[in-house]
Amino acid sequence: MNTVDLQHVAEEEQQRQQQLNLRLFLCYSTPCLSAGAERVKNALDGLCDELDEEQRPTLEIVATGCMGPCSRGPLLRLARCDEPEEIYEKVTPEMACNIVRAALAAQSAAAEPLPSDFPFFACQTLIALENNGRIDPEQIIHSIARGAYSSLGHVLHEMTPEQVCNEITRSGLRGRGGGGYPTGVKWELVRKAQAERKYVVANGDEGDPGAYMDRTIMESDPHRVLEGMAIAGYACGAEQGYIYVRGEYPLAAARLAKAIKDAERRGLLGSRVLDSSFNFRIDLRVGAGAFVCGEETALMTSIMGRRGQPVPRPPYPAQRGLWGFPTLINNVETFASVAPIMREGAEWFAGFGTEKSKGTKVFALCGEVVNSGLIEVQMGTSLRDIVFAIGGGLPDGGTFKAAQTGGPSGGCIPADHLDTPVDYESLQALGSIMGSGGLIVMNETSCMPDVAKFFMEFCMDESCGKCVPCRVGTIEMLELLTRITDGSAMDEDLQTLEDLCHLVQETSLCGLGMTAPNPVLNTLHYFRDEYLAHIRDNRCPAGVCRLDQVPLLKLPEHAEQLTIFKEEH
Amino acid sequence: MAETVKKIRLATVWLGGCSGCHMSLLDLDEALIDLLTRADLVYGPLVDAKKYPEDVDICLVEGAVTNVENLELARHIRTNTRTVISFGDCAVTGNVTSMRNRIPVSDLLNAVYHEVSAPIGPEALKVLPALLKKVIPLHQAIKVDLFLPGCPPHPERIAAVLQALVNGDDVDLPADMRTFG
Amino acid sequence: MTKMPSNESATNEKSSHELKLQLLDKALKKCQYQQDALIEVLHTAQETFGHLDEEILDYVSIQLKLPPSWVYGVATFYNFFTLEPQGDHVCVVCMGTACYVKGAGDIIARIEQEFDLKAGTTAADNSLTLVSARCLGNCSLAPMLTLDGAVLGKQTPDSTVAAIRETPATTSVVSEETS
Amino acid sequence: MSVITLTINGELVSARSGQSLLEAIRDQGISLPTLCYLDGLSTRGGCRLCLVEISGQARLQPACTTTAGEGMVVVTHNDKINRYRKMILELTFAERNHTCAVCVSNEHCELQTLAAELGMDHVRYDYLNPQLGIDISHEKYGVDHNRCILCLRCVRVCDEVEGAHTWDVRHRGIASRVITDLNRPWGESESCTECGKCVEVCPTGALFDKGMSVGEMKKKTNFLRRILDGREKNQWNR
Repeated sequence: MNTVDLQHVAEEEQQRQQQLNLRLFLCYSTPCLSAGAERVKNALDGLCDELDEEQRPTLEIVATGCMGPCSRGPLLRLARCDEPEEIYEKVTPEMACNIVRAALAAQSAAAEPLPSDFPFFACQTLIALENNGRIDPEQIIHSIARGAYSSLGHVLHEMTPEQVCNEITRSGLRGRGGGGYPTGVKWELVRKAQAERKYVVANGDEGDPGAYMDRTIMESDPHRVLEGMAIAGYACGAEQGYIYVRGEYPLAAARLAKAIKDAERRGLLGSRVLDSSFNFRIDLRVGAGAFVCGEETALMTSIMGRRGQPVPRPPYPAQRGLWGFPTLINNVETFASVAPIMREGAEWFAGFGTEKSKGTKVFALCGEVVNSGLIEVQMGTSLRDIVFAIGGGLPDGGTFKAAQTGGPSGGCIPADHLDTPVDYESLQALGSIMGSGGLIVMNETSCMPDVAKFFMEFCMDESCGKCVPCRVGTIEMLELLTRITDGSAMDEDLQTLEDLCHLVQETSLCGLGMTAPNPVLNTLHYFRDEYLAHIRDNRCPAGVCRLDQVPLLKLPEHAEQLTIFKEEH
Repeated sequence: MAETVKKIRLATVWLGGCSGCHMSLLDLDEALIDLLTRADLVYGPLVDAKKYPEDVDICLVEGAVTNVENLELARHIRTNTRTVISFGDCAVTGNVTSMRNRIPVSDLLNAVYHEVSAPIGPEALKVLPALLKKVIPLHQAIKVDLFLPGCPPHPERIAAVLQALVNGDDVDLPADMRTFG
Repeated sequence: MTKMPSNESATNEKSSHELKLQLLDKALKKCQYQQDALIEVLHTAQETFGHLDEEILDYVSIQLKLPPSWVYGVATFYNFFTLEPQGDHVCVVCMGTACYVKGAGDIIARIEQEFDLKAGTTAADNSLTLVSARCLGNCSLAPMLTLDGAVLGKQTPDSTVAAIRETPATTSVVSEETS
Repeated sequence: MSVITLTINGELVSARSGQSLLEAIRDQGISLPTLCYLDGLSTRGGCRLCLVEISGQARLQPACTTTAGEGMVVVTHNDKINRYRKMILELTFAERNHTCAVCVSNEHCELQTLAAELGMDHVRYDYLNPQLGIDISHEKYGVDHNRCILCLRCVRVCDEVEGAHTWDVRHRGIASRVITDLNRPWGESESCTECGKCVEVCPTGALFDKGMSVGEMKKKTNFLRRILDGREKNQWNR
C-alpha cells in the first residue's frame, strides 16, 4: 500500500459512512460493559435483524472504545446525517431500541440525550482522544477513514528525520508519563546517536493506581499509538519497536496485537512501510505485574526478559538502552499525540496549553466526583474547572478536601489551591506531580495520614529491592505511618519520618524510591494538623483511623494491652 | 583542688541482659579504684540501694528493654539522670536479648513455662512483668546520650568513656572502640 | 496430594499434561528459544498449567538454556506469576486509590473473614484464591474486582461474598479473557 | 592511555580516562565506603554508600557506576552525605538480624567495620526482625539469611567469574532473598561447583565455611583481582 492507496481506502470508507442514514456508536469499554453495554448491543443487533431490507443497510452499530464519562455508562452516541450528534447516558436495552426506532422514524425519542453544551464535553479539548468513541478499535478501516497513518505517509515521503524531530521539538510536546521531559529533545538525542541498531519503546505499563489513560488509549485507538511509534522510528532511525503493556490490561494487549497484525497486512508497518524505504516492526510485550517496570530502565530490563530492576542513569536509554543500543522510550499518550502534531503542525499544537506546558493532557478523573471518567483538557486548565465544571463537583453534597495527582509519586492538592493551573511546573511547585494523569478527588471522609500510608504500602510492596533506601526505607516509613494511624506514635516519630523521607528521596536509585516519600511530605505540608491530631490528641479528624494502640512509653499504664495469659483456670 | 570538686553520682542498671557488661566494668580492676575516688556509685547491682535515686550524673544502662518493668525504670532513669549511656550491645542494639523478637510472645511463654512441667506460668500468676511484644534497644524507649557498644564492651572502652565524662571532656572513641559485637 | 488416581485417569492426566507441554513447546518455538522471551514463555506456561511449579520452571530453564536460579528469580519478581496452584475461584480485588478510598479494604477484610484466608493465598478447601491488585484501571467502577476474570463494579462486602458463593466452580483454571 | 583531570574535594587531581569515579577517588587515598562494590565484579549501585556530590548534577550519584569525567567537580564528604551514609547503614542493620556478638564474622565483617568507621553507633529505626533461615545443607558452606545485606556479590561472582550462575535472587523488595538454583537447598544444587568464591566475597557472615564458630570466619577477596588479571591480561601463560 502506498500513500495514494491509503487515501483512496480512507475516502472510500468515508463515503460509505456518509451514505449511512444512522450510525450508532456504543461505548464498549470495560466500565460501560460492566454497566450492561453488551446487553444493549444484543438488543440493538436484534432490532437490526427486525428491520426490513431497505432500512437495514442504512444503519450501522459501532462498538467503540471509551467515550469519557464512565460513571454514566452505558453510553450511546447517535449520528444521523445532517443532524447534530446526540449522546445518551445510562442506556438500557429498551431505551436503546426506543431511541433507534424514534430516530428511524424521524421522531424525537422519549429519552433525553445529554445537552449539547454538557460541560463534561464542552470543557475538553480532544487531541490524543480525538478518535475515542468514534471508531471500532478492531477495524483498521475505521481508523484509516479518520486519517490514521496519513501523517506517517506524509512524514515518510515529505520530511527528513531531522525535520520530524524539529517539528516535535517546536510543538513543545513533553513526556506524558509524568516526567515531562521535552519529547523532541529526546528524539533528537536518539537520532544523533551512532549505532548499528536503535529501538523505539512505548511505555504502556501504566502502574499508578487511579490512572487508566494509557489503557483507554490503547484499547480505544491502538493505531494512533502504532503510528506515533512508527513516526518516531523514522525520526530516530530505528527499525524495531516494542510496546510494553501492563499485564493487568489483557484487552489492550489483544487489541494492540490485532492492530499490529492488521497494519502489517496492509503495509502500514513491517518492511517498506507505505512503499518507502523505511522498515519498522513492532512487537508486543506484556508485563507481569511490577509497578517498577514503569521506570524506563526497569521496563527495558523487563523487555529483555529479566527481573525488572532499574539500572543507574546515566547512561540514559538514548545512549545505552535495549541490549546496549540507543533506545527511544516514550509514554503511550506521548506517542498518541504525535500523529496530530505532524498532521496539523507544531504551531497548532503549541497553541494549546501554557507557556511551558503545551498541548493537552488526558486525566482519569475519579474518586468522589459526580462525573468520573476520562477527560482531555488543555494544559493550564484549573483544577477547579476539572473537578467542578467537568467533574460536576462532589456527589451527595460532599466537601472537596483534596485532589490526589501523580499516584504514589504525587501528592494531595488541598482546596485552597483549586485555582492552580494544571501543568508540570505548577503541580511540582505544590509538592505533587503531573504524573501519568490519575486525578482522584477526595472528600472530608478521607484521612490524609491514612492516604499517605496507603501509598507507602504500595511503594513498599512494589520496591524492587535493589537499593537500600527504597527497599528498607519504604517499610520503615510505613512502620512510622502505621504507628501514626494506629495511635501508638510519639511526637518524635514525625521528625524521624520526615528525615527518612528526605533520605529516600535523595538517595534512591530510581524514580520509584525518589518519589515514594512525596505523598507523605506533601500531606505533612498541607495537612500537618491532621497528623498532629492523631499523635497528640489521639483523634482522626476524618474518622477513618481506629487509633486503638498505645504509645510505647505509656504501656506501663496500659499493661493489659500486653497481658497474654488471662487467668482462665 | 580535687577535694573541693563534687563527686560524680554514678549509677548502673541491669535490664534485659546477661550482666556481662557489669562483669566487664568490674574488669576495670585497679582503674576502678581511681574511678571511685572521683565518683560515687549510688545505684546498681553492685551496691545496696533499693530505689533509683534522684539527681544522678551518669547512668550506665546494661541490657535491652524487654518488659513493662524495664520500661518504667527506663522512664525513671531518664527523669533523674543527666547522662544516660547505653552500655553494651543489648542496650544499644537489642543484641542477643532481641533474638526472641522473631517468636510471638505467647509461643515464647508457652515454650518456656507451659510446655515443660510447670502447669501454670508465672505470667498468669502475674509474677512476671508483662513482656513487650518486641525487645527494643534503650534509645527507642528513652533519649540516650551516649552509646558504648560491645558484647561486652572491653574495659578499655568503659574506662575511656568514664574517664572523659568524669573529666568533663567530650567522649570521642576511635573507630576500633566503637564496633558492635 | 492424597488423591490416588486410577490407572485410567492417570493416563488421562498424563496425556493432558503432555498436551500442555506441547502448547508450551509451541510457544518456545514461536519465540525461537530466545532467552529474552522468558517472560512471554512464563505467561504461556502459567496460562496452560495454571501455575508454575518446579518441574515447569526447570523445563523452561533447560529449554531456554537459562540458569535455574535466573528463571526462578524472574518468576518470583513479577506479581502475575504464581508458584502455587490456584483455587476454584480467583477473586482479584482492586486496591487502587479510587477503590481504596471507596472501601476496597473492607471488601478484602470481609472475604478474608468469610473464607478464612489471607489476601494473596488460597483457602484451605481450595475454594477461593484471593488476590489484591494494584490497580485494574477501572476507577470509575470503584470499588471493583474481577471474579474468575469477569469485571464486577461498584461492589460492597455483601455483594462480593454473594457473587463468589453464587458463581459455580469452573473447571478451567485460567479465564480466557482474550481470544 | 589518556589522562583526565578532575577536582575532588577541592583538589585538582588526574585520573585514567574511562576509570570509575570510585577508583579515581580511592586512588587519591580518600576512603569512600562501599558494600555492594567489589573490584573485579560488575558494578551495581545498590548499597548507595558511595554517593557523592557532582557539580551540575541535581542528585547525589554513586561513584561506583559513574565514569570519571574531565573537569568533574566532586565532593566525597560533607555533613549531608555523611549523615545519609549513616542513615543508610542504620537501615541496613534494621533490615535483618545482625547480631554481631554471635556472628561467625564478628570482627571480620565489612558491615560492622563500616558502622564503626562512619560513627553509626545506634539505629533509630525499628528492627524488622524477620524470620529467616539458615541453610547448611551444603557439605562445605552455609548461608545465614539473617546476615545477608543483598549486596549480591555472591550472585555476581558466581555468574561473572565462576560462570555457574548458581545464585540469584527470588521475589523483590523487602522479600528479596538470595537463592541457589530453583530455590532448593544449597546442598542439592546441581549447578554449584563448590568453588567457594561466593563465600569469600561475602562482606558479612551470611556466607561462611561450615565448622566456623563466632568470629572465626575471615574472608579473603584478594584472589579475585589475581584471577581476573591472570585471565584478562594473560598474565598466566601456559
